[in-house]
Amino acid sequence: MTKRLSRRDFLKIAAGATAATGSAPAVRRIVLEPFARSGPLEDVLPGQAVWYASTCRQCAAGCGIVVRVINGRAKKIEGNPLHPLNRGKLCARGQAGLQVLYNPDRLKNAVRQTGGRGSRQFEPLAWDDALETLAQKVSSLSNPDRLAFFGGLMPDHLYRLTARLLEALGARPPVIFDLHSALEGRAAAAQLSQSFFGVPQLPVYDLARSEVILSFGANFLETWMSPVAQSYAYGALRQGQFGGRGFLVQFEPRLSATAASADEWIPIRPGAEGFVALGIGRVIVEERLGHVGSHRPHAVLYQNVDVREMAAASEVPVETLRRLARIFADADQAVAIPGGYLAGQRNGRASMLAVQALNLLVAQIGRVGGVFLSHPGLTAALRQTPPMDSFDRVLDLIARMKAGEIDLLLIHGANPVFELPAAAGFAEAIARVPFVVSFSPFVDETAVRSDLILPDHTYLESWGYQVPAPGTDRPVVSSQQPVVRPLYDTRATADVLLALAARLGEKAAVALRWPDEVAMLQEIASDLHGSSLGAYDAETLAGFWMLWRRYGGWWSEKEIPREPEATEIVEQPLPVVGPEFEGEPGTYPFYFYPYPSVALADGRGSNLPWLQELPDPMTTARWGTWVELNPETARSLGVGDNDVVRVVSPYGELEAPVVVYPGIRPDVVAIPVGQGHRDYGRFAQAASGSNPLALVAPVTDPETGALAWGATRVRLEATGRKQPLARLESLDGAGRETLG
Amino acid sequence: MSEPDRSTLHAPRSTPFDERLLLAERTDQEINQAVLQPMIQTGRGFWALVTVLGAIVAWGLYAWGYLVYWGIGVTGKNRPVYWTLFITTFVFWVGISHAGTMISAVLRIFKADWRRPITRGAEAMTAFALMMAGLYPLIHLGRVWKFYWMIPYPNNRLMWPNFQSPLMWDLVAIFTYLIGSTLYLYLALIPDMAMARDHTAGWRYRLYRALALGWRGTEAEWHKLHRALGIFSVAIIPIFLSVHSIVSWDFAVTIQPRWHSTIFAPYFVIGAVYSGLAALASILVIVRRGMRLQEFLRAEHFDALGKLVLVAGMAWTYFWFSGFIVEWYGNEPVVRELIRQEVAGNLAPLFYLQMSANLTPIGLLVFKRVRTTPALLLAATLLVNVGMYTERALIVIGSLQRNHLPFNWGLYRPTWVEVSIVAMTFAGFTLLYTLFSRIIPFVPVWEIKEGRLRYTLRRIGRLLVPTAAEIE
Amino acid sequence: MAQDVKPSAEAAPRWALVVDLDRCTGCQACVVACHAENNVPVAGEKQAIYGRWMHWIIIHRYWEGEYPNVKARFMPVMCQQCTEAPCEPVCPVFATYHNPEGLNAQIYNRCIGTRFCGNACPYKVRTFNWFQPEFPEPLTEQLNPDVTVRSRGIMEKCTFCIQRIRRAEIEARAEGREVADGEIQPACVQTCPPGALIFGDLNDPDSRASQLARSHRSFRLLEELGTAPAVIYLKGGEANV
Amino acid sequence: MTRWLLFIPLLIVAGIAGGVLFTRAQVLAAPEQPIAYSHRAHIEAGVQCLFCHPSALRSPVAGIPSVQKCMGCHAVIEVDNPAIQEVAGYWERGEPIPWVRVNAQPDFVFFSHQPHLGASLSCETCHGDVGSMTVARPAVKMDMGWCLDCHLKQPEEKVARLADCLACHK
Repeated sequence: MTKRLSRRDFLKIAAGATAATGSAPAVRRIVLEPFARSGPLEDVLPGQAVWYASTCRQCAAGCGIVVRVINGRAKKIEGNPLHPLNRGKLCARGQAGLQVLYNPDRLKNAVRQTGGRGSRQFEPLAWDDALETLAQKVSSLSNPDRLAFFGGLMPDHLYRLTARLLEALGARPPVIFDLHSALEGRAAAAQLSQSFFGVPQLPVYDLARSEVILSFGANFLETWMSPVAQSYAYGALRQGQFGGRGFLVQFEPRLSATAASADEWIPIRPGAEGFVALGIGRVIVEERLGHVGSHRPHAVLYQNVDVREMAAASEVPVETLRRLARIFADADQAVAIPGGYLAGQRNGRASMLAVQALNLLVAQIGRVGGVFLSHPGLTAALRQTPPMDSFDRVLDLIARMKAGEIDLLLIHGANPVFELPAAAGFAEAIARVPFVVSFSPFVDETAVRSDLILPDHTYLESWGYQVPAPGTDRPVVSSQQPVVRPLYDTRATADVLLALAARLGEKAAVALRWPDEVAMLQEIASDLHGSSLGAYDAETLAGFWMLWRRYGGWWSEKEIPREPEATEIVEQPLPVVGPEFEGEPGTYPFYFYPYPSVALADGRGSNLPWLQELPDPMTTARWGTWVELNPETARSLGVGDNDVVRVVSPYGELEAPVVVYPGIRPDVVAIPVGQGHRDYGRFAQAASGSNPLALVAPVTDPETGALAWGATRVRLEATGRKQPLARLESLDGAGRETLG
Repeated sequence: MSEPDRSTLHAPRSTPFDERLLLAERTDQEINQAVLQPMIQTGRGFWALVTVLGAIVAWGLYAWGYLVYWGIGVTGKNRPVYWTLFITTFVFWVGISHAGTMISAVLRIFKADWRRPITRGAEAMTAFALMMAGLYPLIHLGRVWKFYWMIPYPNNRLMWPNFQSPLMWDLVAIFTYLIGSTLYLYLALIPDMAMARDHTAGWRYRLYRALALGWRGTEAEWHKLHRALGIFSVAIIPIFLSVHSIVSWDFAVTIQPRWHSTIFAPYFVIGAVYSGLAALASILVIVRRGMRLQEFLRAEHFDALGKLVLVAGMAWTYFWFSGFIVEWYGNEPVVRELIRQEVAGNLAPLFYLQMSANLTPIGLLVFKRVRTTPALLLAATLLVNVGMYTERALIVIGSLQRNHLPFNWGLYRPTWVEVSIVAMTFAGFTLLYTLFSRIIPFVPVWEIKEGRLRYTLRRIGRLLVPTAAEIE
Repeated sequence: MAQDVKPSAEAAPRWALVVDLDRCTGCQACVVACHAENNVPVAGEKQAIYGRWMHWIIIHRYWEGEYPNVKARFMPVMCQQCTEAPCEPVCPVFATYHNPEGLNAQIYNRCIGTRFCGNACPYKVRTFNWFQPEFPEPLTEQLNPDVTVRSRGIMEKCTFCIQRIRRAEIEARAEGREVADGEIQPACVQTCPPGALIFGDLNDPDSRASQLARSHRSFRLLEELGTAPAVIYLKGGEANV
Repeated sequence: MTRWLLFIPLLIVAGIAGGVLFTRAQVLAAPEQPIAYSHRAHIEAGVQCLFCHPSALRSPVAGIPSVQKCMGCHAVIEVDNPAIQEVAGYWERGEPIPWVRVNAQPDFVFFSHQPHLGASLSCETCHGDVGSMTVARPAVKMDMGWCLDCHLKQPEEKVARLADCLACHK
């Protein structure tokens, strides 16, 4: 519980903001209709729960949620049972959303950092003054190009707004980057679809109805893409009505929780996923496996692939490749998934291409139990989803910041100082920017380095909508509405931008003509009004708007399949590209494998006590960072559980206790991302841990420009110190179920 | 009354007769003085001791207060080790309390004559040990003020305690035993209180007068006293057996591996007797020195006591072995793990300490020389109690660290709070005993005199002939 | 208290929880759901290291084999609501007892903290409030009004979300109908993404729970101890039919 | 001297009795309310309990009427009454009236009005003749014994459920 006096003092100001909001009538003013209840609100009984539908913003998946509200206080978050994406289910992080809302370390009002950046001395600021300062800063820019906007996980409407504003001002579009998306390879996946199917839309893999699934580094039961929907599908796959229980093979260097649920885990050399895929494809073509008739059209893909080489390069025996090829090709429904870890390599695109090609090879594209794209339907109009910016755009921004070409930097929904590889030098770059404004509701590492913090509402207090990506078997939009009245004197960033535009006048005011956020959303939602597809429709716009919030979004009643067309890219041979790693194999013998924590994701969950205390599924560790080593590696290093080792890469180093982990290659060192916060609230700071991004090399896959976060080598040094790790499991128990 | 001539009291006298006759020569007056002197004359050493003990107790009370204020979390308990040093020490004290009644009641019934000078010390030990034991259920709860919920009393909520629970059996048994043994102690005290009353003045006079309940020593009174003592000595034996059986059932009725054992009741009882007798021996040796009672507590007593300890020790060994062999042969996975830990694991140090501390004394006490040399006897018996304490710790804490699901195993580390509180009860016991010995005649004078009547010197013709009479 | 009343003449249900290990992915969603629903406090790192955490449901992870042929399995373990509960007879004050619906009840305000039940429980699913739990403002706003906030010195454990059962029963009674199968969903069951948890009445032979309980995959944890748990596990790695 | 000792037990008994009576008086005292609201006046005016406390029928809590509800009538009735003007004051300021709760159960008790009204209990059974109270005060000491009193009198087949601890403890 580290609390700095200065911060505590300023938190005292505007205390009692909570007091007024408690009474039920207050809530009635903002939330017009509860979820799944009709009739006038006089029916809302004191002490009785009312459920409001909204959208989860803990990750980019966009699951529908319902929130239990009693006397104007949110008490519990559950999945929205009507929502076709997550069907009433919700993951751990989604459940913990309440602690974002009620977090004791939230900013209670707009603040200015007195005593310079990083001083952590804040003084409250009236919103008008704040807006005035902002407007003045913007208008005083010598050249609109000197304004930059760094965005993270933004709701679609806000991105739309920002993009329009910047366009109107003549500035460059916002730079969008968040570590979680990078770790799950969204950018790369989108680009792959672009080149493979001709649309930048994330593909959906029909796990529920598939018989054989080859997952290449896709931890789709933990954090990858849309984990809740995928877990739901997994349940159906295992004990579905068909009676079979599917066959799941996981290729990855470290046995993830997904691999634990798989029927087979195949530890392959990091970056060699593509080789395995190519090998399997080659076998299928050679041996004319499967029942799709001739493979001649695809023979060209594998013309310069040699199975033995592939086997050698990936360290997967040829027999295994042949066996899996047979299983994969013979299945009626089979699908291969290019996961996030592929994208984290410098041969990311090549690997993902090779994996996706397998689906084409066995004709599973657009098939039941194969891969397809979510049908946009009417939601096309709303789909201005933020492009998953490739990392080199971020590097470019950093360069410009360093060169002093940026005078004003706005940051929303991202914490680049924490999320970017330290070696990328964002922390140094931001110091070169004269004026920085953060919209974070929390004082995080980046907010501390800004002059102005204009806290946004937390997602349970704010409006918005999101088109889920990758989405599901039908057009879906998730709508977001406040379930409680804002606790503090915070303000929706969308409203701030609208107000800013109004002050700036001219083109900006024209481009952003809406009086407020809600008006904008109403207008956008009206595109869906009057469709026969929808699960509901209303006579009037007002009625539609009401249902839109009551249902928590809009989606089509029935499933609308969409068969993507493969582009000509699959008519020339597939590239065979090997991985490259930063650091001399001699001095840095181990592959470094950072992975997103199931509890904390990329670290944005680490200020929530529930998630801090949440055991990691595999190591059952909490509240800290640890280093996973193969028992053999640990032995050779002379360390055991809880012994602290120093992990050194060419770019940095960190120290953390060891977890002897049976499910990892001896040449790989895995560390979960998420801990190591210097700011971001008492719970984040209380946890003993360090940020593995200190080690990551800021290199990209030249093809996609995505951050190659898995392309670093490290070495290990025993420190001789011990540090107990908060593990659920008894180490003496040694992972046994019984002594039997 | 006149000061006794001390020279006569300590003059070394060579006598051809059996040393039981030592006292035969003494006048009642002399004996009274011999007992009362050390009570009334308290040296500097005594006060020093009292201060030290008092300090320890005070510190322990602070620790207890700290525990009550912050919660059980300040102890080293965790999941799954929910019971630790407190329960261990509780069992230990209950054990100690056993020998007292055992000695005086059983020996009284069997009319074992050598018991006479040591009964009171034994009974006092019982009473005080039980008081210490009685503290632990309270401390153990943390929220001590909730204790009364265990006491059955009529209430409008129709709530009663659960008499299925061994803890309730404990409550009943221990209260009964405490009351029983205290009364027993007091009964045997009355005549001596009267004696003390007649030889003291000032506050002691007033105190003894109150305690003597106007005892005049008439034939009728003596008769009643003997009746009462007779009844008590019979009645208290089943209680003393039941108490420790019940304590053992606290463990035996659960399905916790190693606790779940049918031999626990007799095993605990014999263990209690073993440690109790040993404790008594140690105490007697110390008190004898401290209060210059050499004349009353003589080699013959220690010899007899030593023999008893020896027997108890052998019995304990037998029970331990039969328990162990069954566990080992049964080969139940968790118990196997526990045995492995004791033999070669992290419990090994405790285990070997326990075994050696319990078995060595048996070897030593075989020799009469050890039994009759106070210093050696003291060493041996102290060793026994170290052993028995460790044994209890192994049973309570050791077993709890392991259970059916290896995932849930745990480790326990004691904290300063627990250690201080345990120290408090040891100091408290000693303190009570020390004060007691200064207020109450440590040697039951009337019993001695009674015994003395059996051995008299009769002049037959020219010789003095020792005779033994049957009394009672 | 519950002891001195006559057995109920009403057809009492026997609530049971079925855990399909073949579906469980160890994702921990149930754990947070439980924390949120039942006001389960957070212990903090120092206490967690020393085994003082408070989760009512934990997911055991078992290793099998050695690299590279290593497998890991998950097993959610919560209070097994035993029919022959070892924790019940040892409580001196009836703070834990068997209720007419076969639930293993824990009455917080009656608990005096002997921790005897914790020793007696072979599954070690009971957690103890070592200190007064902390909810820094405004985290208190999140506390569920249907569940007591336990103070220090009190044993607690999974209740099958008794408050949800009660709510459903009261509603059903108000509408003069039986509680429908699947109408009651404890927080963990409600949220479990792969649908590994199924809650229902064993006395109703048609309920989904009792159907699954009859499956050849079903087993109970530490069955040999004879505690007759109401939590039924379905073996993983096998198809249902 | 010994006669003196006789007083000690007497004192103890007296102390306990006094304490009991005092606490009881405390429990049953009428709390200080921000506005001198008279139940009697309203009942006499023919207002039913459920008119202002409608949620008792369908919800755990009977609920305190919102200021809105008060103004529903008092926009026209008794407008010149100073107490009513205070209410109007709250209405204009848009504040809720900080009523002090009269009957409350501790945190570890689960109580819902709904089933009790469902079992056709009348308000008076537990709240006493509020109609005769100028300022509402607890009619009985709502302790466990009092609850059980009634629960145990219920029909045979219900008793087991109603006497179960979990029926009222959460």
